[in-house]
Formats: sequence, structure tokens, C-alpha cells
Amino acid sequence: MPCGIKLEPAKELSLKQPIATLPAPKTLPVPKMFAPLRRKKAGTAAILNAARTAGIVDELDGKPLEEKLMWFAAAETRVLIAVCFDEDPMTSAEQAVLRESASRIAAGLELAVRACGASVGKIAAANQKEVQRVQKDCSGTMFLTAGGRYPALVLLRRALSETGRKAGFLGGQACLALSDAADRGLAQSETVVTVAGDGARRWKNCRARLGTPIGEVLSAGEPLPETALAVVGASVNGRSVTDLSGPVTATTRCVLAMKRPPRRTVLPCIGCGRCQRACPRGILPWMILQQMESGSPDPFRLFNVERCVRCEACSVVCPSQINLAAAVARAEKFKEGKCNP
Amino acid sequence: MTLTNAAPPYVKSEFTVSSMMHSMLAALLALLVIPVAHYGLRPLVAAGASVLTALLCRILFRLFRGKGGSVSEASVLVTGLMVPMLLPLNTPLWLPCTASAFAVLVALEPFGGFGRNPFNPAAAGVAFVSLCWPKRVFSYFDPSQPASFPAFGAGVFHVAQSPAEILKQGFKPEILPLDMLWGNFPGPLGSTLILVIGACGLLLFLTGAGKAETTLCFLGAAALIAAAFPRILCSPLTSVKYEIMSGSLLFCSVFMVTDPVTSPRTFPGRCLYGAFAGAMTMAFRWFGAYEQGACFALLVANAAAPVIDSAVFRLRGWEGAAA
Amino acid sequence: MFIRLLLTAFAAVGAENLLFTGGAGFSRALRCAQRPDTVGIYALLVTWFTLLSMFAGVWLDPLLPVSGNAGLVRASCFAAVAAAAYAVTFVLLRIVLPACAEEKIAPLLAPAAVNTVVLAMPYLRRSFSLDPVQAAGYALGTGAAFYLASVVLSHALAVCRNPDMPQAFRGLPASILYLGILSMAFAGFAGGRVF
Amino acid sequence: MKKNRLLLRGAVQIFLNGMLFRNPVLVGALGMYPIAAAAWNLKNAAALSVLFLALSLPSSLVLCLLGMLVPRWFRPALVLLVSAAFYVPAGRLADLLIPGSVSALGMVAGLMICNSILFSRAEEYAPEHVAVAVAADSLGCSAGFALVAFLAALVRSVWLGKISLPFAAGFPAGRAADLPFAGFLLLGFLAAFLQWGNRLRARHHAERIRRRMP
Repeated sequence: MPCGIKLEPAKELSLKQPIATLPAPKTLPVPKMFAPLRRKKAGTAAILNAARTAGIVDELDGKPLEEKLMWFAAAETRVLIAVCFDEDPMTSAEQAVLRESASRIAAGLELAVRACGASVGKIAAANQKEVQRVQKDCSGTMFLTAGGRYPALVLLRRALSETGRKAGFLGGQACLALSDAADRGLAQSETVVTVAGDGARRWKNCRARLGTPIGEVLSAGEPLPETALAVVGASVNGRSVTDLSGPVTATTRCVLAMKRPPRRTVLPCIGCGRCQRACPRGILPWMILQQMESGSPDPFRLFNVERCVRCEACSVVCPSQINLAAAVARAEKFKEGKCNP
Repeated sequence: MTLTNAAPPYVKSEFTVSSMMHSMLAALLALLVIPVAHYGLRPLVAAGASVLTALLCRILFRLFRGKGGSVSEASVLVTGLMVPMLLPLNTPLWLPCTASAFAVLVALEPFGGFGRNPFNPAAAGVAFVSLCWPKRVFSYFDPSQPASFPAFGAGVFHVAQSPAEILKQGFKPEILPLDMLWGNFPGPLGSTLILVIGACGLLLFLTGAGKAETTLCFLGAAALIAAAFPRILCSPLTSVKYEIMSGSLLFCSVFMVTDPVTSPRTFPGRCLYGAFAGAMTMAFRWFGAYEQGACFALLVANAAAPVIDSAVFRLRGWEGAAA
Repeated sequence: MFIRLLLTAFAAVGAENLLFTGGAGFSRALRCAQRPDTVGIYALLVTWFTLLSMFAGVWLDPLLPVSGNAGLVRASCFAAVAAAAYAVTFVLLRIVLPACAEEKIAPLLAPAAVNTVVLAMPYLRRSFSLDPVQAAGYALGTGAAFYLASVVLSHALAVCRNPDMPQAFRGLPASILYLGILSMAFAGFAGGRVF
Repeated sequence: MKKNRLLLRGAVQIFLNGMLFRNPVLVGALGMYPIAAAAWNLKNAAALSVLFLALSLPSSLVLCLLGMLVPRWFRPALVLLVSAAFYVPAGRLADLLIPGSVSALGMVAGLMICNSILFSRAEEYAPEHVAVAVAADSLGCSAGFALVAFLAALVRSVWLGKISLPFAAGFPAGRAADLPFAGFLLLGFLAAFLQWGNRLRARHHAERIRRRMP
């Protein structure tokens, strides 16, 4: 039985157009430049140094790339994977970046492999079609495809860890930034953000300067006046914002405009077991909910809660519209002894 | 643009409780088609009266609690529609009404409504009326004789022994196989149409409203017991045929055992539960006082469901392994 | 012989279930279910006392008058036997068991001994006219039924205290309703017959 | 004099608690068996009440006297012995007041000896309280038991068609109301009703206290 859930992807609209570059706000400083590396001879230290001076942040988890690479080196990671697909059904930023500049991503990945002493680097694309599309641009790079089920990254990680090889994951845009830093001496200053949602007239991917207000990115999608909800991050596990002046960061993958907030009439759990099947981490969300509702949860029955990755697949799939992810998060806190049930 | 806050997720899967209830309702209504074609409006009136009673009871209870209605009303409709399917067409109208009122007022709402009920409400309602008015619940009209039912009031019909009753007395019912499949024998309103029930079951399993493993284990256990300990002198296969097709066994296996609320929540648990319910049904047929045991057996199995679940947890090591 | 014992035991769990069909002993079963960790010991003790009481019935029954006002004496005698059984068991356990085990068992002993289920045994033996082997089977089956009832109830108590319930039904009333519906299911075995 | 009045007030409170607010059957879930199994007509209910009163009052009083004299572990056996001893006169009394009632009750009458209300009251409450409180408690419990028994019996007689209500003419009399399950269902609803009343009372009480102390 495969884990995860099948979500209808809505990426074609935003992928149809090339990535549009938003004008940088005047208030932001001009990005720094420094001396490029000489690629062929650059050693581990030089690459790490470039990553640090360029201030590259991995968009997968918001950690500095240099730290991640050092950590991979310490953990003797064998395979390095550049994630060039989007888990979220409405986001297509990584995919668009891969289409645009596959060869540079491959170059950045190669540098990263060299920096952390891994043996091989692979680019993970959304599907076989995507691979065929970019394969001619970067010969000699290995590809792999992510499954079509929702927390694709988590599932890929799980599948790889089952084969027993140690794999490290890097963001596609981070690889791109690394190659830019090495070749042209550019600091990381931009990120690609998808603008979508039923409240946006035009769905597209925008290249925005880091620090651009979210409102400006959103207005690139020409939001309808009746837009009631702005979501930053992802359509599944992002967060809604009311203040549009917040900055775009490297981890911002998409900005969504929704016509109306999701209306939920929460019913009691009916015990269908879908959340359990959806969970990629082997948690039993319905049991967690049952225990948390009972008032005096038995810590022994809060099985695996500490493994939760907040993908919220359980909340999406629940037919009773229960926010199971919140219950799991609460249970995790409870198990650590940080809060009362 | 005025923005609001809302908690994630911002996408939802298509499958919701109400969609599940709607496919359930559609399947139940499909069962009414042939009776309506044969006997006019009476089946519809019986179903409608029962559904209305269920709804009214729920609304009354909610008003008494000081709470409004909610979307989950569809589940009450399902309960109300299930009850007349388990009762004969020739009963007076108040009987299904009483059963569905009991189902809602005693088995459903005091426990907190749909999703919290420990017992299948329709089974509880039918069990209740069959204990209180066994003569009315277990007397069926003969569909092979001419019979007519006005929409309201008593009809004109011949009473005949149902195959389940003949089996209970230890004789072999003589019904043609084709008649059996088309439901041309005395029995509860919705439970005789073997083919239609099978088709509805397929529909439910395909739409994900029910779990096939429970039904299969239920039927498997019942068939195994029927073959191993036939109640009548005949070959095991004949015994299996009559036991499965008579009475409300098949209806229960498709519509009631699969109810996710009252069944265990783990896969092995559901298989075990199905088998247990099947065995209990046969036990009620063997040792019980009435010809139909499926509703009673289902209630007993419902009570066992949480026990089965916790046994499965223990076996799978889902508890005790604190990090 | 063993098969006869087994058959009666099964009957006691199923069709002739004293707890569910007869409704006896639920006060104790509910109490027992509130402490799931002691259910096993409690049920064992109940089985022991049902056995004792049943055999008291087997031996004493021919000696005692049946009808009229003298019938009242019969009931008193059985109760006195149960009291004696309790006292003897307590003394025996005190001698045999170490102190720590005794501390655990002692509070369960009295409610297990003074119990409608236990005292009903001689009456049922008479009304079903069981021979000694069947009587033993019935007593064992009743113990098993008590265990099952307690286990089922201990799981039901969680259902009967959920946030969606009406306040008035939360807790005990819902548990009693639960018992009622379960008892109704078992009444399907016996039909309209009561013990 | 003042002490006496306080004692009386306490006794009345204990009586009311036993009868209504902390009804042993509906709040304590004790002694449900006789009501579920036998209280399905008024005659049985009356016989049960008489039996209960005649058993519980003397045994509680005796235990109040002797309870502290015997070792703790022997108390359950003593309760059983004492109530067994009182069962014979109690049965006589019930038979005298309502002829033929004890034999109609059958097994249930004999099992009143080990009734769990009686047992818990006589074993835990009686030895540690004064005689007046014990008597009040015993009377209150008897009244509470009788109340529930009569209510259950009334509803079940109507259900069985033994008593016809004026406005429910043509109500189809059902069977099975004499089975224990019907008793349990009724007890469940009665208990819910009592819990509802108690909650209302507690809320009123809290409000009154809040008003007094602003």
C-alpha cells in the first residue's frame, strides 16, 4: 500500500509562461559581487567559502548551504540529490527553474558533490517527461523521478533510506545559486516564487529579489479584488498572512491568492483510517486524536509523534475535515512534557 | 482586498463524509426501485416516514440540547433509510418509525451523534422492534401471490413463511435459484434483492464508502459455518446458498458491517471483526430465539470492535514503544 | 464429560449469559472496568467464588426446603455460605500469598465475593437443573462472561465520555445506555424469556 | 438544643442526598440488577422497596454497632451474614404486605441480600458514622431505590400496555419491557435526567455564591 495521497496537480498554467523577473524595490541594497572561483581547481574549502560569502540558503529547510554541506561531509553522505520538483500541487517554482537552467543546476550540484565528498549527484525531477525535456542540456548528469503522491520529498527520502544508501537533499535553487557564485561571483539575491490560486488572474513564476514585500509578488499575479486569503509557502502546509509587507525569503516557494478561506464543518472522526494510510512517517493520526481528546493521553499510545514532518497529508485527506496535524503537533509537545493535553 | 486568517490545509481531498453518505443514500435508494415498480408508492412512503421520523427526532434532540443542526444530517437519513429495508413491507407504518426513533434517540444522539456512536443505530433500532413486536417484524407477505398495498393503511396480502424461518424450523426452503437472485421470496423489504444488493456493494466499495475486507470476511465466516454445520439435511453448498441469501444477512454484510464508525480501525482488526460478526450471526441463527440474527450479532460485534482494535495494537507493537 | 462442561460454559457466555441477558452483576463489572489493570485478577476471583457458590448449591440444595416461607431460609443459607467462602478464601490467601501480592488482591476480594453473579449460581443451577459437571461449566462460563463484560466496558467507558456528547449523558448515563443496548443484543438469544 | 437541630438538619441533608441528589442507583450505579430485572410492574417495585428497606435499615444499624469491633477484612462477611439473617423477617414482611410478592420475584428476591447498595452502605458507611446519620442514610437510600423502582415500573407497565394512559389510546403494546435491557435503557435516561438536574443545581449554587461575594 503506497503512503501519501494523490493530489490533483495544478501547475500547467504557471509553467506555460517563462519565469518573469520582478523589478527589485529601490529600498533594497544592490547585491554584492566578489571574485569568481576557478572552477577546475577549486577545492572543498574554496567551494564552501564561496557558499558562505554568497550567503546561500537552501530553500528546502532554510539552513545555510555551507552548514548543510559540512554536515553531509561529516555524515559521509554518498548520494547528493538536487530537488527540482515541487511537492505542493499548486507550486511549480523548482520545476520552472529546472526547465530554464538545468545545466547550471547540474554544475552547482557537481560543485556541491565535490565539496562534501559524495560519490554521485543526481537531479530529482517531477516525472519522466520533465527529465526528457532537460536531459539534452546536461549530458552526464543522472536523473531520478519523484512519485506523484503528495509529500513526494518525504516519500523519496523514505524510499532511499530503505535501500540503505545515505542520501542528502539540496534545493535546486541553492544549486543554481552555488554555480552562479562560483562562476560569476554573485551573491544569492533572488528566488523564484509561484503566484497562483483561484484568486489570481494570472498564474506565473516570478523571480523576485530576496526581501521584496509579499504584496508585490502577489500583485504580479493580478489578484481579484475579492481575494480573502493570502497564503505563503504552500497550498497544503503553508500559512495565511494578513500583512502583505513581509519579505520574500529563500524558502518562500509560492504565494497564493484564495477567493475564500476554506470552510470547514468539523465532524467527529469516523474511523476510516485514511490518515494512517496517508502518513509517510508511520504515525496513526486518528489514534493520536483519540488520545488527545480523552483528556488524559497515554504517552505510550502517542506512537511515533516525534517523527512528524508537518506535511499535513492527514489533514488534507480527512473526510471529517479534522485538523489532525494540529493534534499531532500538540501530542508531540505533550510527549516532550511541554504542555497539557 | 481584505485578508483573513485561516488554518492550513488550503486544499482538500474530494472524499468527505457527506460524499460518502451520499453514495450510501444512492445505494439504499437503488434498493427501493424494484419494490416501487411492483407495489406502487408504499415502499417510498414507508422509507419516507422512517426518514422523517429520524430527522425529526434528531432535530428535537438538538433543540433540547440548544444546538443547531449540522451537515452530518445525511448520516441520519442513512439510518432512517436503512431501517425500513430490514423490516417487511406489510408492517404498519409506525413500526419503522419507532425503530428509527429508537435508533436516533437512544443509540445515536446520547453518545454524541454520528461518529461517536458505539453501536450501529439502525441495527439497534431494528433489534429493538424485533424484541418488542416479534410477530409483526417476522411476518412477511408472499410476493408470488397477488398483493396490493395502498400508500397508507393496511394492505391486502397473503402471509408466507420466509426461507429464514423455514430454515429455523429445520426444513429446506424450496425456492428457485432465479427467484432467489431477483428477490422473489418473502423477506425484509430491502434484503431480498440479492443482485441489486451485490451491485450496490460494488458501487460502495469502488467509491470508497465501505471496506470490502469486512464484507468478505463476514460472508466468508458465515459461509464456512453454514457449510460445516448445516441446519438442514442437505449438501454444504445448498446450505451455504440458503443461509447467505435468506434473511437480512447479505444486506447487513454490505450496508451495516462496513460502517466505518462502529468497526475497528485497523485492517487486521476489520478482518477479524467481519469474521466475528459472521460467526455471531450464525450463532444467533442456531441458538437465537428469532429467525434473523444479523442485527443482534452486529450489536455484539460492535461492542467487541474496540477490544479487537486494542488487541491489534498490542500485536503490532503500536503501544508501549515510547521513544 | 469435558465436552459437556465446555458446552455449558459456552452457553453461559452466549445464550444463557447471566450478565447480559439476566442483567446481574453490572454494578460490579462497571466498577471493575474503571480499573483495567485489575480486570484479570478480579475476573479470576469471581470465577473462583462462582465455582464455590455453585458447588454449595449442588451439595446444599437437597437439604434445604424449597417453597413457602421456608424458601426464605434457603436464600439466607446460600448467603451465609458465600460469607464463609469469602472468609475461608481470605485466610487461605493470607497464608499462601506473599504480602505484596496480598495487598494487591485483598481490596478486590470482598466485591468479588459479595456479588449478585456469585449468589445467583445456586438458583440458576436449580432452574436449569444442571448436573455437577454442567454446573462447573456454567460457573466457569459465567466467570469468563464477567471478564468479557469488564473488558468490553473498560473500552466503552472512553466512548462514553467524549466532547460531543450532551452534558447530561456524559459518563455514567451513557455507560448504562451502552449496557442496555448490549443487553438488548443478547436478549436476541433468549427472546422473551427471562431467568 | 442547638446541637440537636444541627443533627436534624444534617440528617435531612443526608436523607435527601440518598434519595435524590446522590441517588445510589442513578449516580452511584449500584444495585441496578433488581431494578433492571424485576421492576417491571408496580407490585414488584413495591415488594422490592419493602425488602430493601427491611434489609438495609437493620443491617446498617447493626453494622454501625458492631462494625468497629471486628477486623476490617471480616466486615464483608459480617455484612453478608447480618443481611442474610434479616432476610427471613424482611421476606415475611414483604409477603405480609403484598401477598405472593416474594415468590413472584423469584431469584431476584434472594439476591437482594447481596445488593451492592446495601453492601457498600453497610460496609463502608455505617461503621464509621453515628447512628442517626446511618439511619438517615439508610432511609434515604431506601427512598431513592424505591423512587427509581417505581418510576421504572411505571414506564414499563405503560410500555407493556398494563396501564393505559388517557392520551395514548391505541398505543400498540409492546413486549420485552420486562427484559433487563429495557430496565437499563430506562435507568440510563433517568440517570441522564438526574445528571442534568444536578448540573443545573450546581450552576445555581455557584451563581448564588458569586452574587453573595462580589
